[in-house]
Amino acid sequence: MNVWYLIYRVIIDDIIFYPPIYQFLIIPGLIAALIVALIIIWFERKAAAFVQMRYGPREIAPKIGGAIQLVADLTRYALQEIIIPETVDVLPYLLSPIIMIILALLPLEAVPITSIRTYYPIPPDYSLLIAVALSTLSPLFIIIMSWASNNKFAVVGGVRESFIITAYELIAVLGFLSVAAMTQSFNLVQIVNLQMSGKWFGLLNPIALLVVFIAVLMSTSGFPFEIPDSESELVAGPYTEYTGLLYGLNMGGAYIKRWVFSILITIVFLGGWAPYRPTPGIITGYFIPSLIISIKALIVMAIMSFLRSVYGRYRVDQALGIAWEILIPLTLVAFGLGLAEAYFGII
Amino acid sequence: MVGGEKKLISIQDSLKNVLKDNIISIEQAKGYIDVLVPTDKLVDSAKKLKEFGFDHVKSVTAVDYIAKKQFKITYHISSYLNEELSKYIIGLSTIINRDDPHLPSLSKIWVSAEFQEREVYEFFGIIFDDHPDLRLLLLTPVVAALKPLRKDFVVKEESDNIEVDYAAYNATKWW
Amino acid sequence: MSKSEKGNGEEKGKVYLADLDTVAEEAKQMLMKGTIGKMVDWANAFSLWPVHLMTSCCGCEIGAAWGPRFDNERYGSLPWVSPRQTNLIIVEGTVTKKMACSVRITWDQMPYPKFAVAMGACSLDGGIFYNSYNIVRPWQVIPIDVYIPGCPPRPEAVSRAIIELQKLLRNKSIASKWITESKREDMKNIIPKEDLCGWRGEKVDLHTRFT
Amino acid sequence: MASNISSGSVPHLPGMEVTELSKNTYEVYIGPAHPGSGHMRIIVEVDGDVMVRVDPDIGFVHRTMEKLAEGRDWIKNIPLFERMAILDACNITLPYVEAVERLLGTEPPDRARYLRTLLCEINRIASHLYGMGIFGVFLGHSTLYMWAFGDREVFIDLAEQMTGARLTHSYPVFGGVRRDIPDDFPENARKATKYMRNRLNEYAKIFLNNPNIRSRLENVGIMSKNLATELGIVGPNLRASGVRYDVRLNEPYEAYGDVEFEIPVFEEGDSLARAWARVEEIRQSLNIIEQAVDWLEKHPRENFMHEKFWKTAPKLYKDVFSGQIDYAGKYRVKLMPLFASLKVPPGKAFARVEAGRGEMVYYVESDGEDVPYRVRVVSPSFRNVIAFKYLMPGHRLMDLPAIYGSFDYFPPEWDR
Repeated sequence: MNVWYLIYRVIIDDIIFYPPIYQFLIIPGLIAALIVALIIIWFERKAAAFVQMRYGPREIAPKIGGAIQLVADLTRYALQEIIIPETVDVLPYLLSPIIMIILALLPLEAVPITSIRTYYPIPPDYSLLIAVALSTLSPLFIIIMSWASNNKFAVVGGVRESFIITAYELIAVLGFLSVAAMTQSFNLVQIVNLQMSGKWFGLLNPIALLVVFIAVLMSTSGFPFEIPDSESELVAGPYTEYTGLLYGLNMGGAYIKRWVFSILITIVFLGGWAPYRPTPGIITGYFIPSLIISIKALIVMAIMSFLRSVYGRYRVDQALGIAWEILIPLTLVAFGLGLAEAYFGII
Repeated sequence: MVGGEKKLISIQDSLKNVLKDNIISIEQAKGYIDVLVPTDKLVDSAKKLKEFGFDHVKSVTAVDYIAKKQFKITYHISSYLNEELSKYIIGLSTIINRDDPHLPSLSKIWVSAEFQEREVYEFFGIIFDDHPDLRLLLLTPVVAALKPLRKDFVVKEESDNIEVDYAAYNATKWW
Repeated sequence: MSKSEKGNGEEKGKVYLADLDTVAEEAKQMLMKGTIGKMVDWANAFSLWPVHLMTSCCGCEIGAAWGPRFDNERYGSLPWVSPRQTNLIIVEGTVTKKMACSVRITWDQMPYPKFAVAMGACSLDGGIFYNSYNIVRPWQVIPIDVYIPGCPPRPEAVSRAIIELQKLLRNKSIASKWITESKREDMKNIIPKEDLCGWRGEKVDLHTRFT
Repeated sequence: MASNISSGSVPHLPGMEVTELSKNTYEVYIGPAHPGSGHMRIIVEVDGDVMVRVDPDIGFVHRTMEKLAEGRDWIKNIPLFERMAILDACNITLPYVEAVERLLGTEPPDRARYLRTLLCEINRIASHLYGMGIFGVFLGHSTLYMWAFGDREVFIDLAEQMTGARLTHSYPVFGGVRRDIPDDFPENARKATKYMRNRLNEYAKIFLNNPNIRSRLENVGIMSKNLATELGIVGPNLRASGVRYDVRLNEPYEAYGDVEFEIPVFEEGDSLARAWARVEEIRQSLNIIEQAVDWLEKHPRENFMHEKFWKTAPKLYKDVFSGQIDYAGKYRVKLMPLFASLKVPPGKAFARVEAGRGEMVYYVESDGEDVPYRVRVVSPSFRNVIAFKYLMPGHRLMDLPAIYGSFDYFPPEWDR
């Protein structure tokens, strides 16, 4: 036993692979989210370009098809001048993007990403409920942001955001809970274990998956629900007054929110680490399942991004109508379907 | 073409029937029929023409005859709904004094004249009485004060040798 | 401590630990000298986002330049909606006296480092409207980096301007220079904003810069 | 600043006067540097999410063409007026040319009439595609924008082969056109029309029949037949409201009396009908292009200029048309020398054509000099702008782009 080995073990086991840190900062947390944002934004632009008979970003690195385009954009944002207009409410204006990005990542602390007991960040008994509850916090700071900006476009965007979060929260929560009704458990580990046989809940209860998918699109203002920052009448919505790094944080926040929801969808509906059975050990028990979940979630996000090139955006009252009049009944149907499947023992 | 000429004459006759003694002169210009009426009978003539079927204004044109010290305002009107009338364009014109240009507005009769009257107002300084919303449309107040389309406002003449005086540009404040 | 007494009577009685302005300035200077300066130049070169500011008819060719056939997004350039998040103005042709104020305000709303491209003969010297009573030259309104001649310039010329601006950024590192200096030298040739926006009849003070 | 200006009778300016708002409303300034406006400003008073007062504030691109025209030679005004809407250049300058021709008393020869018709229709398609692309991006549909702008390049290429310029063709001149088409043009034109017909079906699939877009456009901005007439709306917007009026039909100019086409008329009058009207018009324009190209192919090359001007043509022109030099379409185009010293007989003329966005109107007055005495231009966009004031109130703020885009705005055109 030499000292270096001990230090190495401490760093690996107790710092990097210490579950709260690992899940918050590495995979599927901040670093993975950044890499995912890099891939997804590149994919979004490239896929749109493919549909639109163009090349998309290319000249920055022609050999890899301009894949590092976001690095340039982020570097520019990070080192641009930060303008703080005289009319804004400075403290909330500065703090809310930072708080938003932290809160957006917070649900990952509640999500177990392996079935090995030593790698749970928190006891997983009610993890689904806690994750969903935590995910509803960050939109509040978008509203604060828009109010602090003291700009008409931002305020209107914030009002729209608040309309939409009230609509989608109910749908997302009920949609996720329909799975809890099926399994009679809020335990995400148990939910994944039940899907090990290949009967993913996305296949058993496709209505719930669809409803949650649409709710996530609404909450993260993806097309066709890009309403709070709808550019053709509200310049950039709640983010209108933000410059440089703060705007980068905002954009990052939106993507992280979508990323967190994608991970939840993956675990609840798409079998989590399903084909793979984790065995004890850091690599096989923690690293590989987290990687599998990330890749599945990446595919979910790619589908969400691709919708940009097919749809325009709905009007705010239409989106709310879709939410309250169509999706909520549909969620109840999904809930009923889940109960029925549980009753007849299909699971 | 001969048939067209005949029709034009017949439309002139029917115009004379409609407007009766409002008409000072009626003349076949190239592409439209110019009907000159006195200013105080402009509104009356417009009402009669609207009843006759001319339902929109194509253009409100003011021409500055600086030598005669008068403006001529022409409302080019035509019809959308009446297919027969839509082949003709009538220029309902009136002549006003250049020094104190006042004119009754026709935008209550033809809503389509509203913006065009605003435009004539800012370019010529002609005031349309009873206009619902007589404000500037295209220009800034400073430029509009010059009344740019009047003939006594002269822009720099065109020449083949364009002289650019950058120092002068920097020195002058444009407004 | 050193510069705490700036002379204004209002600031007496306040205690300064250090002059944040000078400290920030020094930190900037230090940062910009090494690799970070190069990174800024590189990032700006491949991320020239023009703001949506249509001033005149050259906008048609701008549309075509970012359209499928000429696709300027290849150079990492993406038309963006709001001035606060962009770093490039493309002045598309004539700037009228009414528009000049808006151009200037948009320029002021953008964060440094920022660049301007003037497109079309009208933006050089008035073009076909050189004797018009309602136009200004764009170089009187904002400082221009690259001019594109033509009436209207072809979309290829717009791409060329983007490439020229990239070359300026990479070879002369103008982006990092402007971050350290926080202002441009050639602003002195510009008509003051009070004159540009005077016709609006209001007190225009949109000086929102924090530094 | 404002105090020392002798503003005289100029009291106030849109957007700058202080207006008292009722308690629950607020004003939003959309433009001029706003992604949803282009080169104009729309001042909107909003109550909650509903617009209650809309005030278009235009003139940000006013380049004083009417005044400049009074100081320029007759022929030099053609490129000047073209700058109103460079994407629709032939249609925009054609009525000026026609009005001056009426004053001169020169009728263009048949070949010139067909050539003008051909370029007008090519321009109309390009202009409609431009409008549809902008409309798409207003609704957040970037794919339509890209597709429309990509397909527009096809027709811009055709126009370039024909005239030598992408946008600013200056093609119709007094008494004829500037030059003839190259030999391989008919083939390319047929290829383009075939391609475009297929593409239009795909547009319908991805945009007009897309449920998402339909729900945005249906029953939005309904303009009844009477309202459209009252406001004097022009072009496809008028025909989408059920009014059967098209200058090509009511007062056929150039070759439109000889070619067969239909005027698509829609009864609904909403934004979707206005979008469909453009698509159907593109179809009709493709038909006209094919007919015109057939005619041009069948008839031998003859002079494309009125005799009066043709007499003064450079030798190169005459050599080409007598068959001594191969027509390559590459030689430098020279104008007839007579244009330089042209003086137009005194008189007043009025001309209208159907441009891409609607009826284009010129009033030309000459006093026998080498410059016009007065040229009055009323462009289609200028007559459409009034619709925003009367049509938008009552709709939601998010309907603003849906209505605004459906009118196919082009501010440089209405500001002149």
